[in-house]
Amino acid sequence: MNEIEDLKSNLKDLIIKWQETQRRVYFDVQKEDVPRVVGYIFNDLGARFIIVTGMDTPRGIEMLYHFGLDHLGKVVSVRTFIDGDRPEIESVTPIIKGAGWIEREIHDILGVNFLHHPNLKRLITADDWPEDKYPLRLRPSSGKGPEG
Amino acid sequence: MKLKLKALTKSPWVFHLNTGACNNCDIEILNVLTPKFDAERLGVLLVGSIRHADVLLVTGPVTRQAAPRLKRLYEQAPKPCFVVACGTCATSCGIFKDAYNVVGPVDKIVPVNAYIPGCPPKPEALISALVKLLGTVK
Amino acid sequence: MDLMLYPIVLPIAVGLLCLAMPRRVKGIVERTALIVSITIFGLTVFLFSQKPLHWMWDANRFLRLDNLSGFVLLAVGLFGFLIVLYSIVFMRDKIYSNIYYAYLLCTIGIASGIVLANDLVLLAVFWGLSGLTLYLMIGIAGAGASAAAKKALVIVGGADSLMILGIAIVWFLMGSFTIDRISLPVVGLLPVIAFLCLAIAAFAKVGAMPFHSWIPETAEKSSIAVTAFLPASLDKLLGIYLLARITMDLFIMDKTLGLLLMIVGSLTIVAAVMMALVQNDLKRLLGYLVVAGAGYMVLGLGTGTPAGIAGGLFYLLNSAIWTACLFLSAGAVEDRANTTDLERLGGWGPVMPITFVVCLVSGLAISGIPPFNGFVSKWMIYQGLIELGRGGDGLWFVWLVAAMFGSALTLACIIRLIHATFLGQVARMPDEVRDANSEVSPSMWLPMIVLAGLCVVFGVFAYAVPLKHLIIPAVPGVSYLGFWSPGLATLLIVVGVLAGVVIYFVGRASNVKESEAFIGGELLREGMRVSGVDFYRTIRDFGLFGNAYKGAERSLFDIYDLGGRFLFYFVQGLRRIHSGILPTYLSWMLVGFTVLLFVFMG
Amino acid sequence: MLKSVFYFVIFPGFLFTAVVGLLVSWIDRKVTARVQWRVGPPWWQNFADFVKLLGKETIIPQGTSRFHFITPPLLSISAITLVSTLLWVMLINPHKSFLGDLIVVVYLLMMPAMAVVMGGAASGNPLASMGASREMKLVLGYELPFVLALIVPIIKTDTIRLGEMIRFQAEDGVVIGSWSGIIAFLVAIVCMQAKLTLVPFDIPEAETEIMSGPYIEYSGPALAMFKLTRAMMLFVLPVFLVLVFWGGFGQGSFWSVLLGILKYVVLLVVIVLIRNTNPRLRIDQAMRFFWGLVTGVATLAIILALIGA
Amino acid sequence: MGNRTVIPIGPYHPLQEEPEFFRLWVEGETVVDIDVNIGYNHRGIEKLCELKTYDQIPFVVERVCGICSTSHPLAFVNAVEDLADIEIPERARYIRSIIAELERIHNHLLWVGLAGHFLGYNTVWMWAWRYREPVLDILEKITGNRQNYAMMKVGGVRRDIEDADIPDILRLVDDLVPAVDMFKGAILDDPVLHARLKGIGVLTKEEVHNYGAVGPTARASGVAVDVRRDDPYAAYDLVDWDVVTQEEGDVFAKAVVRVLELYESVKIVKECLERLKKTKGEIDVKVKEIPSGEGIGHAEAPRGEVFHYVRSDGTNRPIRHKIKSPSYTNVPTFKATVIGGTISDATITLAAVDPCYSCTERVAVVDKKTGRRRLNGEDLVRLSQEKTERIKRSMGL
Repeated sequence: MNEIEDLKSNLKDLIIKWQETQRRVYFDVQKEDVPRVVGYIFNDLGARFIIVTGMDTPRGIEMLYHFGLDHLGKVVSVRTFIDGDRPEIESVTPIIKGAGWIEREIHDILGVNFLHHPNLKRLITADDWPEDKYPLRLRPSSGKGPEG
Repeated sequence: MKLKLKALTKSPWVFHLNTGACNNCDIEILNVLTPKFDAERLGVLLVGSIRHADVLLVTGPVTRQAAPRLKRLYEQAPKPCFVVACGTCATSCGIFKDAYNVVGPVDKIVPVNAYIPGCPPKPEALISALVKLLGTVK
Repeated sequence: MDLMLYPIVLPIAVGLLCLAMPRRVKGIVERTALIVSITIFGLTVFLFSQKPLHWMWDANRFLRLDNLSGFVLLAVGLFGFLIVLYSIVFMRDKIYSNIYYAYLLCTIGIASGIVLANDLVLLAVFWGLSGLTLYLMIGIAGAGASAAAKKALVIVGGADSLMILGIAIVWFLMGSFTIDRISLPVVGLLPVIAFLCLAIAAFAKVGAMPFHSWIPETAEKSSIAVTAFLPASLDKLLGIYLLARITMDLFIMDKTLGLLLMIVGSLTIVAAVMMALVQNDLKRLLGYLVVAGAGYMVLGLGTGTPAGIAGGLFYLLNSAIWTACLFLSAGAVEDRANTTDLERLGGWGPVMPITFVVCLVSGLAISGIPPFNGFVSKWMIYQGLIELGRGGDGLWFVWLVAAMFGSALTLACIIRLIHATFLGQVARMPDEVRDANSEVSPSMWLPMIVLAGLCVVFGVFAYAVPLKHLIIPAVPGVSYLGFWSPGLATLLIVVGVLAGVVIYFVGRASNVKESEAFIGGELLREGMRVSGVDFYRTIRDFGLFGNAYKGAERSLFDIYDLGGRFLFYFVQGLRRIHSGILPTYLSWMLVGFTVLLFVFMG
Repeated sequence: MLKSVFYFVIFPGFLFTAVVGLLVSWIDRKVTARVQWRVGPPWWQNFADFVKLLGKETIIPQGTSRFHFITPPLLSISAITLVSTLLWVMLINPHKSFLGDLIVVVYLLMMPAMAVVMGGAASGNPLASMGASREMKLVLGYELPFVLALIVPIIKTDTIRLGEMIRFQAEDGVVIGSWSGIIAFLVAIVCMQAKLTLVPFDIPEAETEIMSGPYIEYSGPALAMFKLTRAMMLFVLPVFLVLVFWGGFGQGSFWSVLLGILKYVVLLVVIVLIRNTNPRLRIDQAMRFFWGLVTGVATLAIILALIGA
Repeated sequence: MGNRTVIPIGPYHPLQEEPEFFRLWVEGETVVDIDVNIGYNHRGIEKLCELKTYDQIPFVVERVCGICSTSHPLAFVNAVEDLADIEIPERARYIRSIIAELERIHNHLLWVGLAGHFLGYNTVWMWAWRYREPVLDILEKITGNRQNYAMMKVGGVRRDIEDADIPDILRLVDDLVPAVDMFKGAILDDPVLHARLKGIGVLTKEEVHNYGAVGPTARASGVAVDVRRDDPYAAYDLVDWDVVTQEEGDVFAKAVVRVLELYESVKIVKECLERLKKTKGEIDVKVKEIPSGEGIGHAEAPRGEVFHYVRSDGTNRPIRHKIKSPSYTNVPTFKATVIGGTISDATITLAAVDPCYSCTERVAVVDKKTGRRRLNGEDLVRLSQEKTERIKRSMGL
């Protein structure tokens, strides 16, 4: 449990809410703190980057950064919320190369603007997909697709 | 003319293209060539260039990105050539019917000569479909 | 026969006259040059039909036209005419065209002089003059070319002075300057030195390694018409003429020297083509091919067997034809595309069909693809080499492999050239060029077609036309040559092509459709273009070759630069010797004198 | 003249070679299938392929001229037909041989590869250009050891006439009866594999890398022509090697002809086996292989031949 | 500096079963940069996921990717069981492992074959696929289908393995071992293969960490990441097996890892089968309702870790279902492995991670009905014949 304790003590100023089960850890941070927290987990704890989940919720766009602490068998998820009207967040790609694609994808489907992303172009939506539609947004204007 | 058509039925060269399938159909198509099924008995070859193809074997629902490419490839293929929709997705979109990025089944984009349902169709079904398709050529 | 003087005197006189003409009357100069060159060509044809001829002066045969010089003279006349014709349009916009024609005419005269001269002194004079016109003509293209011109002057001129030394030794030994009276066995130190001096003069002129470096330089920097005329055709004719003269007439050859020639020849072939393989400039690439061609001739002459010598001479004629043709077509491309950078060319074939076909034919000819002339001449050289092997030379297969592999490499160069220039993906082209039918004007493509036609005729009717009338008479002792029948083979190939066409029609040939390129469903986009530049990069990346190429880029194999460096150190050394003390100088002089005495007396 | 045309078009030229070529490529496919535990196609499969291709559309890529695109297949087929005619005329009647026909054959054998390169270059497709570039590099690679290997029989039989080579081998024993002969023969087989662009030297086509390379844009009759050339080469090249190294196909007697056919079949099987037990090489590896190891071995063979081994 | 040429690979290219578009910037044959365009397979699931029930979703995620058609449902049920804190019966755990390992075996054989095909070594392809067929037969025997097994459900598995079948299955699995031995000998000792594969496309440990690469791709670089051991699910903590790693990180090491993993999988299958004989009981537990909350489940697919995140609000449908497939982080490593090699190296390197783009572009839709949909075959044949006629007429045949 060493790394988890480390995490807790080193980041205690930044952690807003902490949830822990036997094999899963979830904690919330402010969106400004994401690069620092993620950098700490990825570089200092040496955790494996798994993926980022983005979802549109009434509270705003929720982002979950999942990391695997494999030798402990734990998955650590960092949660943050972004204002749904002006979705912007610092990109973690400069820290984790592997996050490049998922951020591009979230940009495609949720319209989150990742600041300082090295290559924030379209990843999965078609070339002719309209610019301002985001399939996974809850807001009615974003609709089902270009037709709906 | 008749001889050439006859020859066509004896030597269908297949170009395989996946317009958004889950891979199963594609693997089964390759499977058709392998020792257990050995479609080369029937003259079937998998070719690398659309220019050599007689049969376009299309798998998967047609996604928005793939649709214009599918159309383009169909136009680039030398005629006479056949289009076979392989798998439930290609014939009817199947499980992906309502997905926002799926344009529709293959026959919405290009004319289809044969449909092979199944998820995925068994290699035997693929071979039998090919044989039936070629049997209709006269 | 006094008529023999005309090819020499007339062009030189008219040329000097042109030099004096003001720039305004450019049209007159052009026309005059054209008329004179036609006249000269007609004259050479006439003279050829009258051979053997000679012109006496002071009881010596001063000028002579025999079988060997006959066809070379003919070629000089022909090339002079074709190049003038080509230049009419090609040179129209150039400000220096007046002097260009003047030099061109002078060069024709001087070249005729070299070919006709039967006197070593006369030969040396014309030889020197030709070096001078070479320098002048290369240099007229402007600032970039003057360095190349200087290089040419230094190398050719340096070899020229060696030639004078060689002639001096010949005179010293034989007491005569008249070529047809001299027959010197190459045994002993002095004859060998004489031979080497004369051979080096020839090597420098044709650009055999290691005296080659001025040719690619010239090709790249100077005007294409100049290159096509001088290094590509005329200089080669003259140089090999000299080599043939000295090996066949002047000296009685000896095996070791033949070996030397063959070494130089095969080295030149392989090294030059390997260099050509990685050049990124059309003209420079062709320049290296010119050098490689010289290698074949030297190799052929070096065999000493009749088949080899005949092959070498035939190759000489042919190579002058195709290299000129290649350069002229390169000129046509440059005229349209304004560049000869292979990276920026591409896709010109459909736009310039004539140039493309001409270039292709001459390219296949140079690579020795049957049924063109290159195949026949190369094949004669191979035969000479195999004959040599029968005669007991153990290394014959080395030369054979060098020659055959060299020809495969040449083919590779040509393919790259064709691909990068005429085929492949279309590079950015000016729109007005792309839309219009952009073939160059007839006065430019006519000479090219004539030359390409010669490539075909000399190949298909190799025995009936060129060999029978031009080459065989010039080589004593060619009794029997096994010839394949190129005519029949050509016929069969044509039949084969026809059979293929029939198959096309059986399959529905009318059933043709145009479609965009197949890129796996995507469209051809910017940047998806395999330009000629990287065609053989794999070879370049090989460790061994990589180092050699790097060396070549730093001109480690360039005798001019090497000489420059050497001279620098030499002068440094001399400076140290220059102590200013009189007795030291005196003692050096004494040593030198002793050496001279030893050489000439012993 | 008319007789030559007959030789050329019917027997032993175009028609004969084409039919036999398509048949032996069926053997190739069948043996391959057997090696891979498959049944393989029926014997007429290649004929069906050929006829079918004749009935298909010809597609010309945009921006290229028809002429440049269509002619290379014609040239390749006529060159290979000429080679076949030459070889068989000499095999049947060695007196027809002329001086230096060996060199003619070597040059003509290069033509199909050239045609492929030209065709690929004319396609205007970057992948085809890539294939053309690879094909040309491959030609450079194998041409050197191939010529070297051919020098051994020249030394052994002291002639560059194919007819005399046959006669010499009939009288004084075949070239591969000696060590140098065997080594040179092996070198020639490797080069032949590359000339046929079969695995491990199918680098120019490399279907899974550059989608059949130079052939990518070819369709219909033009493709049929290239395929036919390939089939004919599969017939002609081993015949050439049998002639030069292995004493030809014998004259007249039934058994000697049978023996000749057996020789050919052995070579064919070797080709098929090499092709089925190797992965494709990279182009730089292939060139290193040819210019390094193979050339070295070939040189060794020549040295052995010169000292009489 | 030469100029750079773009060599397009894809989107429809014999190298890959699925469409994706690589652009290789090359100088001569040397690759200097790579760009991957995907999106051809993007079908779009996540939007409609919220409408589907937990019982239906396994059938959908099965079709995320045909070859990982057990791993995705497995990861999903793991996630839901994590969310709802469900313990499944032991027998179900063994069956899950058996199916997952059989899938790994057929997938690795598939990869070996395809790798051979990509290298032009079709014999290997044919042989590997020949030995793959019995595995598919076993799976057909157990599940009723060659692919898409529909075995996983929340709380257990759908079908049982009959005791009577076990000896047959054991025999078929035993037969595999000599075949794998043969491959090991024939492929891993082939000098030409060594020349083609060794030292090619090397992925360092640092890059594995940076890109978050998983599965054999990571294990070949000496990073022993394997969810089966790290966060055990199914029966992996009940049986004895090893994680295979290699240190080199090149394509050859990836091949070695896969071939050696075949042995481990055979071992696991056999042991599970043995234990299955002794374990009686239910194969699933009844799941009444899914509480609100969030759950994470992962499973080791043949290509690496499959990661599912499920958010529930207490209804019978998830409000968010996130799927991460192994290729999603393995594919971007091309940027580290392909550059500097030749085009030929690039293609085999691309194939070496066993990329799966349908996975990568998952986002699929749940159908209203579950299971396979077979249309009436006769109708379709008739339909197709009519269509053929029509097309023939229109083409003037």
